Amino acid sequence: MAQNNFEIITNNPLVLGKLRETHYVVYHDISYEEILKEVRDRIHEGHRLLSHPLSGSVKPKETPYKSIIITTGKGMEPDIESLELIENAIEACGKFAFKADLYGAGVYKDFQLIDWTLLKSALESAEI
Amino acid sequence: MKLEMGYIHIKDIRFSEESRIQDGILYVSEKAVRETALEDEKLKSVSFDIARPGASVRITPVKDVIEPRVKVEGRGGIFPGIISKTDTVGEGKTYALKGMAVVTAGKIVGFQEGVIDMTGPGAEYTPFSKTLNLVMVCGAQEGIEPHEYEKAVRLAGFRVAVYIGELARTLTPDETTVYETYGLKEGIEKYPELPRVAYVQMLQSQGLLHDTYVYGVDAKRIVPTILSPTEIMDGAIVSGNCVSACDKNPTYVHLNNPVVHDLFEQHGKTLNFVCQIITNENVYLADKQRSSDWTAKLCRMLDLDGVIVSQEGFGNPDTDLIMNCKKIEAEGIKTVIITDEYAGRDGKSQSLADADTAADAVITGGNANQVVILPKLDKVIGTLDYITKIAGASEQTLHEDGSLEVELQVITGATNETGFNKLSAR
Amino acid sequence: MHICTVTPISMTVGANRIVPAIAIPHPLGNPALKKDEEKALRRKIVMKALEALTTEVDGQTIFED
Amino acid sequence: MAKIKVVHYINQFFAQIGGEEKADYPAELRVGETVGPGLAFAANFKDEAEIIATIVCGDSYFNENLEKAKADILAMVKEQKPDVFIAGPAFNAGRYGVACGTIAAAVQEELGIPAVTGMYVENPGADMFKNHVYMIATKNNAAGMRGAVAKMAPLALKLGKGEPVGASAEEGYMPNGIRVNFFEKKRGSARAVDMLLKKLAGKPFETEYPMPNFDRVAPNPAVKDLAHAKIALVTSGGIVPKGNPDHIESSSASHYGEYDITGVTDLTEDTYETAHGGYDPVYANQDADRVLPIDVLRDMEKEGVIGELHHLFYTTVGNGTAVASAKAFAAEIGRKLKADGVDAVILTST
Repeated sequence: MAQNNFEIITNNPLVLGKLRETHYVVYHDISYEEILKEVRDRIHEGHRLLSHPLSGSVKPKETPYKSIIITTGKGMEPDIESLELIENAIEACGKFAFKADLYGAGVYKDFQLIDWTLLKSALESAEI
Repeated sequence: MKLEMGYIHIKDIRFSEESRIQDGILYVSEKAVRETALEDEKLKSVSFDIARPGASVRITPVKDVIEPRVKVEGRGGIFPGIISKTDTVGEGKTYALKGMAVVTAGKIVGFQEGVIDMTGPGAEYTPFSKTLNLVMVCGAQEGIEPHEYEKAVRLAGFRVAVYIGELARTLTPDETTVYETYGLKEGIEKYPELPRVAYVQMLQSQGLLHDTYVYGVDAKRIVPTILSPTEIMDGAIVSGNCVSACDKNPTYVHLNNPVVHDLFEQHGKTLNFVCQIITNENVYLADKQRSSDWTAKLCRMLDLDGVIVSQEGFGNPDTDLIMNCKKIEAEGIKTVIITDEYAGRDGKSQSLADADTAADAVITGGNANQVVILPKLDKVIGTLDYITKIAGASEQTLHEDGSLEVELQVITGATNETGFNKLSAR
Repeated sequence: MHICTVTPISMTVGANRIVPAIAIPHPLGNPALKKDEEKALRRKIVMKALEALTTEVDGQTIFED
Repeated sequence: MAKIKVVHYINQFFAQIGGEEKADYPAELRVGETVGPGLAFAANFKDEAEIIATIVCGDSYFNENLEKAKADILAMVKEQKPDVFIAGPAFNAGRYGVACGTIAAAVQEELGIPAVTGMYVENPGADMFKNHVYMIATKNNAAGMRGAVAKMAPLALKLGKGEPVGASAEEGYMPNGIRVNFFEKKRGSARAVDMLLKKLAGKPFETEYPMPNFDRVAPNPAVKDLAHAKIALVTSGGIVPKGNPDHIESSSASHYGEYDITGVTDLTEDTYETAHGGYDPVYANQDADRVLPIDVLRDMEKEGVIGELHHLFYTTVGNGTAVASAKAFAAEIGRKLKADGVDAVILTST
């Protein structure tokens, strides 16, 4: 898939820094859960999910960062599978205690790095 | 393929001038294992310690757990494509040191989890409280990147395990078991009446601290394929992941995969164990689609009657699990899936992030959100510095009396999704 | 009963009597038509809905034309 | 250690007062008495607990005088200050099961006294109350008394002592939606092999995690007499009176609107609009009948095709609204529609 066919919704500054020159990156300085909700709203507009919203094993609310790939193009109607995935992901957030603000500065860099490697693994598939 | 496994029971581990195994006691030369570990320039330091079952010892943050083995007959060597050269394994004769493990620990990222308690309530949940553990805490050179560090620790653990396994090469095993699977036609002729069953193993494959390797190949890059179930006993699959410690498969679990062993238990009696199918758990949705399509296709082409599917990790693998289950069931093949649950601390939330009515036969490894209080133990191997940062731990984690309030999530292997433990939930 | 453009969504959410609509922004209308034609079209869909309500179903059913 | 104090609830039949003809027997407190199945409980408790009082109530009396019976019995239980309350077991007796579930749940919720009951899984009281109170699954008739008591008594002791309760599979209560960990006898992989062998042989097996139910509801019967039916309109298309007086959000709605359309025969550009932000609002703003077909339903009302168009309609915005909120709206709207005697609802979505 060509790079102009998808966009990345993220709150991870590392992703913005790495990809802003080469990819369509939509960066918001919002929470993990708000990123999921932002993506949900885009799905309601007709965009489709290309990467899984619960990528990685670091739990929601533990890591503050999340990057998700969606299609740039919009369908006429919302994609049901995307809708189910994102709704389930948002629901899953409710199961975890919020502790994304407990860490020292160095740890945030690690969280950014992990989110970036998860995204990178999806990009490698997206760009074939 | 036929593999004879020889088991050598280890009763104790002691440091000594010279490494050897004598009368069931493993003597380890600290100098020799240190040199083996530090062959990699990226590692600056390593310290060794011994943790025995029942001792007041906590090991954290755990990266991997490895059982030492040695290949004494047949092609290839332990950990092919990684430590030994690439060659198909799973045939001939292999010895394993039972009752012990090499445990790697060390901080790679600042929120790392993985706790093994050798005594107390935590010990009931981790399978590695029952093994004699040779623990190696690895420190990295200044300035190296986390992914280089991860790889260095991963490989150092394998080298040390192989070094120790070699000590058993000339011993006589205490116990021997033969595992044998057959070619398609051969199997049908041998067991015409028995249902044809395979094991579908899903491998975590998503990025740093989330990877698994098959003969040295990053599992993200595989399409679903077939293994002889004996291959894993020689280390065909190894772990590169430790985030979400409770439901990740350390290398020890791959070597001793319980589904493989329990299917072999019934092989030729109530079922015909045809093969192991491995697939991955990628982030990209089209990959999930392709991998589950292929898995179902392989099951169909092998004319299977039943499969057991195991999962690894939290969240998005629920989607892979349900896709696999749905598609395999749609081929008319009876499917049982093994998972674990995140039902919230109160047990009231939806356990999985995906669901389908086709998944009507589920084995669960328990609710990973369950809270457990770990009392203060006398000795910590590794560091507690990160315990308040690890998954499931919260700011109230460290009580004044030194006890820790954590969710099962942080305990290595607690809710394993290959069915390694007895823990369950209803 | 549910009048809905994207009937698969209606199936997913579990409606039992489903009548397909025209389009997302105007489920019961078509701005391209003349006013009376459009109302006739709307009446047809509502009639279909009423027909669905008076029909026994034993599971999720889409009432197509 | 002091004995655990138990109050036991049974019906007129198990109190040996009589059958159906005595089902109108009002609630009665018998202090210091152990009656009927209470004897089996007492035997099972040994020295650990004693039944300090038995409450007897006729099944018809309970169900026909629900509020009074509940209040009277709660007062009796409160006065006795037991450590635990036991109701039944009711087996497959429907009204008895509902009474046991109702009163056990009420004792627990209103008095804060732990309670346990027991009945057959198909007893209507089971579905109604199994998520509110620990409910032991029993056989469908009193031949299962011994088995029922063998599970209810130890659970009552645990509850009375405030000890942790194990998983449903261990204790024998019906799954109540709360997942509880416990250790099985075999490891997971061996259980998986056992389950697969059963599934392959077509034998019954029990999944350890039943898939959540997908919110399917059985279809309601068809409307018999459309010409006399009251029809209501509900929409997720966000149609609101011009100016959106209740400020329904254009996405992720936090509430819904209820509007009176008495006398309204047509929605026009000047009177109604959409609050929805998820689709192009031009067409709905021009003519909201395109989403909420009030004009044609008024015509049909006049022609006698339908009996009546309900004078209220309900509206919210589906766009990005959380499923949980939508469910809550639906429950409330459904209650109101039912109370207003609406026979059928047409729900329109964009």
